[in-house]
Amino acid sequence: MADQRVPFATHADSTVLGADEIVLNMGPQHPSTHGVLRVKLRLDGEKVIGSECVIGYLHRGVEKIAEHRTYTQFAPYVDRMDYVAAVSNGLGYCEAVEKLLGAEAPLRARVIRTILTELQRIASHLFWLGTHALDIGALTPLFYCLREREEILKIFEKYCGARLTTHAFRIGGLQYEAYDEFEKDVERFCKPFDKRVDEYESLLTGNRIWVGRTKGIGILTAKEAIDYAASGPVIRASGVKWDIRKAMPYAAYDLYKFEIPTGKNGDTFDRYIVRMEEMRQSRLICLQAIENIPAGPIMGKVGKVLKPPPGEVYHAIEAPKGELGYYIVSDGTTQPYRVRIRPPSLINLEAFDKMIRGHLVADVVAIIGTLDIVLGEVDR
Amino acid sequence: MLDQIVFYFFAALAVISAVLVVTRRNIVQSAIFLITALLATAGIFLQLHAEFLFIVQVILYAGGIMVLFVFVIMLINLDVSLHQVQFNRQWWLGLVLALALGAQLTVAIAVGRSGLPLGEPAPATMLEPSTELVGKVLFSEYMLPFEIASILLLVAMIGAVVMAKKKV
Amino acid sequence: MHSLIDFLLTYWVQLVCAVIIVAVLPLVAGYIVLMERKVMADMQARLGPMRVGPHGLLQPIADALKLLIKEDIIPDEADKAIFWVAPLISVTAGMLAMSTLAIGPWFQIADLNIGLLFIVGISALGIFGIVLGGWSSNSHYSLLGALRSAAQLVSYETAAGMAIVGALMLAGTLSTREIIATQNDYGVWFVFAAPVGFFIYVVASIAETNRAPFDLPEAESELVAGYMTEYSGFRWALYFLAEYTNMVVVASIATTLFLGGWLRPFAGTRAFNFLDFLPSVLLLGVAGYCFYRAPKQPVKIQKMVLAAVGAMIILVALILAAPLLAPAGSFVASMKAGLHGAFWFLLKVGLYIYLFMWLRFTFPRYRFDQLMRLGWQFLIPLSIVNVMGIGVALVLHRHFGWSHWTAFPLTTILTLAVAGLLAAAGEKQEKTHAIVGEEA
Amino acid sequence: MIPTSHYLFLSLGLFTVGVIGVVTRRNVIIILMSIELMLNAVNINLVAFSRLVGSAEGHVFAIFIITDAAAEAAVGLGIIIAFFRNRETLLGDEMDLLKW
Amino acid sequence: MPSQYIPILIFAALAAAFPAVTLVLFRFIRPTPVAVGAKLKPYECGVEAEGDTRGRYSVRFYIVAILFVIFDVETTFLFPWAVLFSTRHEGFRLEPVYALASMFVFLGILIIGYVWLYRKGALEWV
Repeated sequence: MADQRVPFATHADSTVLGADEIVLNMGPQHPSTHGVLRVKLRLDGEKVIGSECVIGYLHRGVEKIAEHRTYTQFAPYVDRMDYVAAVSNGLGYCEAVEKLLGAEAPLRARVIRTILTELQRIASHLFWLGTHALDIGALTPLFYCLREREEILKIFEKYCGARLTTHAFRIGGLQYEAYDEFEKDVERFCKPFDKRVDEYESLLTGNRIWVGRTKGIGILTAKEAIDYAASGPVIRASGVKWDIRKAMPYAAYDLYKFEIPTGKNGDTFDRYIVRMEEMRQSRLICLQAIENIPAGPIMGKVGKVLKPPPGEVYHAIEAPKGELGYYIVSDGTTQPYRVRIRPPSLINLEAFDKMIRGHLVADVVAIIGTLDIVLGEVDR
Repeated sequence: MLDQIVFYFFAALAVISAVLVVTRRNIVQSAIFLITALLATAGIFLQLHAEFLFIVQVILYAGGIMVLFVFVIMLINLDVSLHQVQFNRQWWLGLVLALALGAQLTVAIAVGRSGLPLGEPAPATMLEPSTELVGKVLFSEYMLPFEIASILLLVAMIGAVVMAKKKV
Repeated sequence: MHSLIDFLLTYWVQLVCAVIIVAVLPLVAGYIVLMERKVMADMQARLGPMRVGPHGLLQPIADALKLLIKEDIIPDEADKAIFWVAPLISVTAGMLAMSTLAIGPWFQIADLNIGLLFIVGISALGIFGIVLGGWSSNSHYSLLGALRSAAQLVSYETAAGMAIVGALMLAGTLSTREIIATQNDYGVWFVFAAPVGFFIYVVASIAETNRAPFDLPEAESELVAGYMTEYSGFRWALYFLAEYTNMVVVASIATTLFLGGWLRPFAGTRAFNFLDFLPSVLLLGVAGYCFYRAPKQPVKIQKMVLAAVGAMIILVALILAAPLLAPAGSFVASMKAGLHGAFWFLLKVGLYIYLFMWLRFTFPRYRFDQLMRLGWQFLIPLSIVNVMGIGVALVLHRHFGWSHWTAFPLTTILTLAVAGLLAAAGEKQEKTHAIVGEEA
Repeated sequence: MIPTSHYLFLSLGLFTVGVIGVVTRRNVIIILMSIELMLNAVNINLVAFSRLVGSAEGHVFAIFIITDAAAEAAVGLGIIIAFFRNRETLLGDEMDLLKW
Repeated sequence: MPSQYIPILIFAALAAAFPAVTLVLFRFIRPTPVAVGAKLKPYECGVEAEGDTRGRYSVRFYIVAILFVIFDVETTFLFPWAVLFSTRHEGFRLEPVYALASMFVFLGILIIGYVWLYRKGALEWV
């Protein structure tokens, strides 16, 4: 293609060499945008002077689909949003509908839900750690992380037959009773797991390159984090002690003791440390929970056909990525009138532009990684 | 025999590349041919038993200075200059004068060849071992120029950085 | 005709070496890739390639065939001629650099007066292949990769050159052969006399070969594939070949200059002569493992291949052992220097490359500004100080009669102190630069 | 054996090509490259004479010339960059001001 | 031509010919390129590239190249010096103190330049 431009015309406004901006498309098909996120970067040399996220490449209209399904039928769809944390998605939806129905799952079901959700949190964080390290160039942690995650997926598989999109919970409780060796399996995974976390930390935390790549990168102050309505590890790393598990306990979290790890600087390193600590805390919750799983039914009193009274409900849980909220409006029929999902990845991604300004191209991937976004959830 | 082949090969390569350097429209291609010309010259140095100079030519000229050229070319938008007139208005005058200069020098060499003491070269062993010999000359007789060269480099470095960094 | 025969008679050894290098190098590169994948798999609790041949032993050949017959794509907007030539430049420069390597006392194409400089200088020309390839592809990622690569190569070349100067001051020659001979005379490898220089060279050589943690030009998570983004099929394979050739080259330079080249450990000490048997024992061990694994292979042909590999290794072991067992003075015994030299040289090169791999799978990747800072603000000043330190040590030793044991450790400690100062200064600067924050 | 005069003719040829490049081309970078060619031609002469008399002094001079060429290229290209970012052009005949 | 270089010349020819010849020969085995359209476009993560690729990039790269050239020249001067410092050829070895002093002056000037660059911030990438 011959260049038809008039000489100098494009550069008439720039007087300093190197002041030209380059527009670089990172994604949708890029190895480290964690899916089909497209980031349009405006670069000066390698420095980012502006960015624009283009999303929607994975849009499937999940919220619209909900309006044409019954409450029960829609439940498996939510698994496809955050596909690396399907159990948490299901929990949020089931609890939201239960709230709408005015029903509550029995204690035994809630404890098992808690265990599975915490295991899912560990699995999600492990996957995040592996890919984040890979983005920053450390190849090896990914495989160790996947090795551990595999154990969790095996537990899921034994419990409900599926590994990734589990659809583990039912509205009103659980479909499946915990299998015979459930406690033993969870214990076998959790007991040595803190050693494993130490192992990852020994690979990364003290490493000069890792620290150099993450400290001071993508800083989000506490005020900014609140202004952007960030949630989950992102806001906690900025020093805000905000965890829905403590603030508005759901499932059986009020029964267990655990800490909310927080960071100070709100940079990539702090988010990393916070997530590592969260894995340890999740392990503790699991260990506490399996010690005493109360006996009793696993299904609450909900009818065969779910027909919630007209009204609306918002219910949020602390998903691995942050606050996952379901806002459901019922018009009294068997199908929801409107389902609105608050995906933590999307809201956290809002802060992306703020975080990468002034950093280099290499930091962009670090920051995408540290936000821990899943495009299935961002685009829905 | 082999000497001749090598010399004429490199000489032809150098001259052809040199001509291409000044005639190509695309600066990147010019730069590539300049690299070829410089490497061919390095070959001629080798043929003249100047081993150390050969490798200095490769490292400094082909591997150092030309990298600088290629960088600058890549830093500057090329497409603009591709569509411009490549030769200046008085190019014919320049060409004639340059050729006249060339002819003059040719005549000078051709005529003066008999007068100059251009006899048989000294034995090649006098130029061995190359590195040690060059070093010896450099660090004994030409010590002062050597130190001054370092000042020249210092000045060049400062000058170039000031030029390039200058904010307008 | 007559002159041709004369010519061949004079140069047959060198010509055979040349042909062997050109023919075998792609294969060697392929097997280094296999080794890398196996090492990576081992470190990551996996198995690596297992399907093609026993333990994936034939994988490189399959890969090579696949790459050779892949569709050849040249992008529309590329500068076709330059796109075509660029990978060839890289490969040729890398290969040509091998011509003065002394792989054992026998195996060398030419022993030059400027030997080491020849390797350094010629391999530095490979940069043009990268820059031109990235430029001609006409893609943002390629060009950014090429510029990064060029900037990185040139930055670390200076540090590597200075580190080499340090070792050369001890050797007093540029000829690869004589450098090794000097280490033999001193009875100590230069890595012990100039450890700081060796450290600088290791770091710089990793950076020069674009290996992790300095693999920014092809950082797959940022620039997709850097300067190679638009290359596919065989052209891509040529870049890969160039990269692995360069790895072998820098490993060979390090081996020659710092690790005693083809010398056995404790080459001068009689008490350690039993180490002469080490090559054979080592190889017999490997062969034993092959035979142990052979019956466990799932397919019959794999069993046979693995057994054949074991037999070949035994053969090599026997060849290496023969000169030791033959009566002194016989022809067979005289082959010891050549055969064992080559073995030790290749072993050291292999270990050096293993070090590269080890680092690659352990460390995250530097960011570009950190990389440049490390090069310009730490390695280059340190390498200058290193040269000065070795000079001082030599003068103390030669002129003031200090012993080796005091002069060299003293200057090494001083150099390390300077390194500490530089690192502290860098740390301080990094802190001030750490927070880039909002840009106006 | 190649007579020394052949080297002189080769050098002459390269030098003339360099001069032609300097006086006819408009692009400043090509002009600088032509200057490199001229310097190179000089080096060939020096080395040829060095070979003739069997002394390394010519080599040393050639090394100094290369050093000089490096300094010249660095400063010259620095000037070109400074010029380019002010005038957005690479044409030598538009370099018509002493100060900008 | 020093005689050691003759095999190197031949090797150079082989090394240059090998990849080129392989590339050309396998053209007969390879499937004929049928790539059209998007396959021949430069990679930009699956979308159309915006702006001019052959645009201009940061002047930093140029400063690095300048510094490299200068330092490269200095290193090249150091090589013969290093060799002469302890060469075994008779009559070439420099008197150690003289050699060291001369090189310290040379390196000292270099270090002055380096310190100036450091102060000026020319060594900083960002």
